[in-house]
Amino acid sequence: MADAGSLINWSLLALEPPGWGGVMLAGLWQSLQIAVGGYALGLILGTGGAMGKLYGGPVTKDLLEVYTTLVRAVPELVLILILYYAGTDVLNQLSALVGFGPVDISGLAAGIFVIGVVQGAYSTEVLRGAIKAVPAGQMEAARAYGMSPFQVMRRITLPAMLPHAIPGLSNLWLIATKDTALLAVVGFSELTLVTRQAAGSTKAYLLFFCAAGVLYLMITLVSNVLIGFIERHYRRGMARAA
Amino acid sequence: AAQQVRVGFAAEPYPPFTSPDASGNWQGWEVDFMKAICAEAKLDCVITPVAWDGIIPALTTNKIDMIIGSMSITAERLQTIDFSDKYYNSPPGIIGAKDVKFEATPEGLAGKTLGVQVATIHQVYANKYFGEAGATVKEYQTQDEANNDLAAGRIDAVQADSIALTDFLKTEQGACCDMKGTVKDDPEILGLGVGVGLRKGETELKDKINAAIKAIRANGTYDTFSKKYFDFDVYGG
Amino acid sequence: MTERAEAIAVRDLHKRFGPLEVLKGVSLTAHEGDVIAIIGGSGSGKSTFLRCINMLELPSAGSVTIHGETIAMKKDGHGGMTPSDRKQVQRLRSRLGMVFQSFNLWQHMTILENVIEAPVHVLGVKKDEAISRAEALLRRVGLYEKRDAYPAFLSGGQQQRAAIARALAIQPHVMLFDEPTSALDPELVGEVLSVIGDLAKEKRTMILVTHEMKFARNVASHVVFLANGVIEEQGPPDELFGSPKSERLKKFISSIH
Amino acid sequence: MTERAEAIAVRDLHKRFGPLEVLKGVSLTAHEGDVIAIIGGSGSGKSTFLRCINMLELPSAGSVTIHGETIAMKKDGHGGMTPSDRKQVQRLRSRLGMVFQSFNLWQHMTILENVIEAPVHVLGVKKDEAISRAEALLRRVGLYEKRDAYPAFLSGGQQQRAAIARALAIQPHVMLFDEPTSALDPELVGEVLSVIGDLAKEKRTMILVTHEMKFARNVASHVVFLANGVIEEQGPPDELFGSPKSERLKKFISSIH
Amino acid sequence: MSDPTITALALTDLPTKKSIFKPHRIVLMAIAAAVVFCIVWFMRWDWVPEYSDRLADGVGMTLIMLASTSILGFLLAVPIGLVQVTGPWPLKMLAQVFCTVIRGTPLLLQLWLLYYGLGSLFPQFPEIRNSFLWPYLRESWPYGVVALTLSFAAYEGEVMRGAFAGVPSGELEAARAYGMSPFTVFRRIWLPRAVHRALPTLTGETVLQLKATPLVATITVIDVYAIISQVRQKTYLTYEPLLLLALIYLCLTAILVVGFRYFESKIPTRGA
Ligand SMILES: Nc1ncnc2c1ncn2[C@@H]1O[C@H](COP(=O)(O)OP(=O)(O)OP(=O)(O)O)[C@@H](O)[C@H]1O
Ligand SMILES: Nc1ncnc2c1ncn2[C@@H]1O[C@H](COP(=O)(O)OP(=O)(O)OP(=O)(O)O)[C@@H](O)[C@H]1O
Ligand SMILES: [Mg+2]
Ligand SMILES: [Mg+2]
Repeated sequence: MADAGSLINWSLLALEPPGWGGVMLAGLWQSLQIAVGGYALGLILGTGGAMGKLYGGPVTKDLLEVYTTLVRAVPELVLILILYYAGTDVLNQLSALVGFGPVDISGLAAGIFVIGVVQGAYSTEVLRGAIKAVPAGQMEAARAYGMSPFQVMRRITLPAMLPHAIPGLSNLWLIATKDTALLAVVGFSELTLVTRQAAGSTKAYLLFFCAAGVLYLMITLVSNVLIGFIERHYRRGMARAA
Repeated sequence: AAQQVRVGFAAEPYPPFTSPDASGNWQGWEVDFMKAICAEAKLDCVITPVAWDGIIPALTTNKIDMIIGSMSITAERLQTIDFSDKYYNSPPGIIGAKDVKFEATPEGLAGKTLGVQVATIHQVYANKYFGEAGATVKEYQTQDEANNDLAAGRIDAVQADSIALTDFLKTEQGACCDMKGTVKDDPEILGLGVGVGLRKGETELKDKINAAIKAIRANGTYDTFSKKYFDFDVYGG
Repeated sequence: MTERAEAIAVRDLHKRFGPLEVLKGVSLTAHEGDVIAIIGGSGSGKSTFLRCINMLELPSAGSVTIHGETIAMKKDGHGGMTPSDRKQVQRLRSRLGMVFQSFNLWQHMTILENVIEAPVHVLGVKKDEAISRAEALLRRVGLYEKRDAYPAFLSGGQQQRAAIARALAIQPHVMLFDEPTSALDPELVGEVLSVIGDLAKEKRTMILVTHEMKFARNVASHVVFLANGVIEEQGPPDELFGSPKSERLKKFISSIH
Repeated sequence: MTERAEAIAVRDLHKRFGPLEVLKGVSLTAHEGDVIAIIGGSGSGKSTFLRCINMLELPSAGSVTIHGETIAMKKDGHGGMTPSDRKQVQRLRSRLGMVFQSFNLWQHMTILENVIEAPVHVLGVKKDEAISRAEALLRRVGLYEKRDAYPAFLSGGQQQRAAIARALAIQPHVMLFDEPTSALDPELVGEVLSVIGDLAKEKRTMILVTHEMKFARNVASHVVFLANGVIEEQGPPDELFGSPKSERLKKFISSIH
Repeated sequence: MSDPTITALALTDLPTKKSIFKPHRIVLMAIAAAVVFCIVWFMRWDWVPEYSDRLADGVGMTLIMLASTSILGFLLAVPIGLVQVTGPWPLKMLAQVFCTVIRGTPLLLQLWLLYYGLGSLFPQFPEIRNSFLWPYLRESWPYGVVALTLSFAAYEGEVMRGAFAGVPSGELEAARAYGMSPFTVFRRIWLPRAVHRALPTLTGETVLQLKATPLVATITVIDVYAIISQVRQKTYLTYEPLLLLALIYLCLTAILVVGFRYFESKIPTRGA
């Protein structure tokens, strides 16, 4: 019953049906879209969150503290469930309240929203740490030359903190790509779920899960190469030793 | 334009009713059924895969508009959602390894491990009748995984819809096992057949669906596509 | 001496940090071409005074007039003041070239980018023009070759000279220096002081806080001795260093030498 | 002078790092009670010599005899040598108390644990006994109160004194010091030197590399001047410092003062 | 993963309680109290007593999973970190590949690969099926333990690599200088010192591990997450069980953080 030939049936991975390769690549594409979208949303939330935590009023600070504490203390899987069911529901009801009527949140948008909110808390912390690592004198000099607060932010604070933020942000990107897999638990058709469907339909569990693993690993490895380039580019102003 | 309706499917293979194929499309008896009623009721139906254990919350929180997923109409579910009239009915069955003989009764299953899918009538039934009588009930996210674990010898029996089980027994993997019988009825738990799950209060949609079911049964469409899959009357008594 | 225009006039400046009153009414006028050296013990409020001039520190009371334009202030709720017109502050700041003790060059920009940053993004000078001006300035402070280097790769003295070029680039009415050499190793102090000395020779208006008494004596037209939040004594350098009147100043001078 | 036993004898030691020959045949004998100071310019091979004695650096040629026992060496394939008996090296090392420039206290242990570590785990002394001996040693270097503190909480001078106690705890035949004070702030140097001075007074055999010429002159019985990998000159301190013969040493001494 | 990233991902410090009673905080807390009241009053919580026993069992399972996999993972992380620093190169490569693969793929996928992939392979071999291991291989928890352990080992292995490499060579040299054998140097100095250096990251890694445990519910291990799933399916409630679940994890994290802080305060770490 267990001979190697029947264990590995490579034709199952063919791109055209009856191979499942095409479906898996489609899943990969979904995963990537969510990862990119969620990461970008997270960055936006994180930038705002970091600003709020550093320069905001006391109420803003406390609310953001609650946000980052909750997200960092509760498993992603649980957050994803809560956000997927409750979060989008609340969004819907809010927009209904404001008078836009219920918005039709597509699966993709919901996935991006869920990953984005989780990533937002993480990036808040990463960016806050990075901004705090920029010496205050840098901002002070900018103010002394007549820059407006917005200019100081855009021209000095943000670019100056990047070298400090990039290692953390790179890790967050890798986490975002892997967290998309959790959406399988709510039935979202990303790579892990279509892998499970393919495996379930063909009973070639090992083959498909390994194939998916290779795809995820490729994302990671390619990302690492790109991150290396970015890091070298942005660290060029840093002293050799630092 | 036709009214757009998001139809929630359990995001997993559940042959012969719904299963994804290698080109990323869904196929099976329920897919044909859905196409038939949507055409009849002039609805623009979009298949939206959802995790089975969250399919009712997905309906109540507006992620989908109806459930076509072999969901039995039970009193318990009716507290939360609404159903159309039934569109098929089949009794729950129990399967197990060929070389182990036992009956599909509480006595027969005592001391055995029984797999069921979560959030199904089978889960409730198995816990009540077999769990109490000394069987270990193991709950799976998907039917497919329960079947898989049975074939792998990790569990001794699986309770599920007898049509789905029969289909499984026909597969290469299912060759390990045979049908041990159907379980004693309990309409309270097992319900009154399978219906389309709908949000409460959406009577307009419900009326349309009910009318469509009646129509396709009357005009022979139902029997036409059923013949492709079954050699018996799936609508049941 | 002809009557020269007033470059900066500070009137009765007070500054409180919580319970601590650091400046207790300081008035100072700098005419164009003046080089004013501010000396005083550590903690006497020299930096605070300089930072109040360009509102990096908000004064608690008093007024600051730059080139005839007084910064409009209003009371805030907590017994202090805030500028009533943010835009005005930003505009007036761009007429003051501040050089910090710790350089504060922007680390993510090359030296040239540091120098053109404020002209381009605050004053709206065109980029080519800003660059050609910046290159002239860098040549002047002897850093032309380093224009594409990042600050972290320069010595302290080079960084401070770059910071001076950056301050000069906005063509300020007044240059403000806060101990520009005290973060430098002794060998590097000379190169920075010689650049500042050149500026003084050109009759550029400058206010400088310094601990280099010999240098103050050589370049300043006027020396102010700050002690305990007030101007204890002021006058031409020879007079002040040669025949100090107050006991405090005498003690301070003897402690330095 | 009675004939004292030989504590350490190094014969014709060579050490090569790749193409660089750091030691070019150095011989040195220390009798019991000798205090030998090794001086020399930076990079002259002083540390390397000391490290060759306890085989932290493997010599390229030559022999090391500790208390009459010569470390058995065999040729390795690459023109160097390795000890032929690892156990012998470990045993002989435990007779040499090395004190490093950068202390190298074990940061995860308290001072007391640092001191008893080698006696208990190398020499097999019973723990209670090791503790009571260690406490005596700590009292002697003035650190008894700090015995339960972790090294990171001690000043550099205290850490170095703890390191000396640690080295003494194995009751070594010879103490080796490699610039024990050069990582210390000037104020802390004194306390360490006074501890070493006391050891010298007790006639403990010591070899110390040091930059503190005055100290070397006071405590050493014999001074060795290393230059360019060879012993350029050696002798009693008064002779060596008072009337240096070689040009190199003269230059070295004048550069130090 | 660097230290700051871990603190960005996992709660490692509770908000300090200094100045809780600022005016705006009182208002915020009043609002929070009102929200909590609404949640308690207007939502359905009647199911809690019925499930409390099972929830307790679930929390127990979660904690067992956390403790066993963290400890096993840490034990595995030590050799993984060590061989990456010392070699020999085949082991070094192996450890690096292991870390890259585990850290580069989702844990959920690893779990399913082990449970459904390997799990469906084993029974095809009668030797395995008849072996004494089969009763365990039939169960699901061993797969969960293995997957979580490997994951912890890979992440912590990276930390241990840094910790081993970061032990100042002078301290090792001092140990050799006093006659310690290579093994004694490792046992007495290098290993404890590296563990000591790795301790500060342990809080974060453990909280991350706690956050990973609910994944085992997807392979039928009955942890607290699985119990809450049962509640959701039984009661058809969308929000209440998830809120309670979040609260449970919040408390577990807080307990972990407090526990670790107490533990850390016993071992002073300053400087290097
Ligand atoms: N932001 C601040 N908050 C509270 N106190 C401050 C602040 N800035 C300065 N001070 C206090 O104000 C006093 C004057 O400080 P200032 O920096 O102006 O002194 P200084 O004359 O420049 O001294 P130094 O020569 O050391 O630079 C000091 O006692 C200082 O502690
Ligand atoms: N491990 C090594 N590999 C290569 N070269 C080395 C090594 N250790 C030392 N050297 C070289 O050997 C020479 C002597 O070094 P050593 O440390 O013995 O000098 P030193 O006399 O102790 O100097 P210092 O007073 O600066 O400590 C130096 O040129 C040094 O660069
Ligand atoms: Mg100052
Ligand atoms: Mg040396």
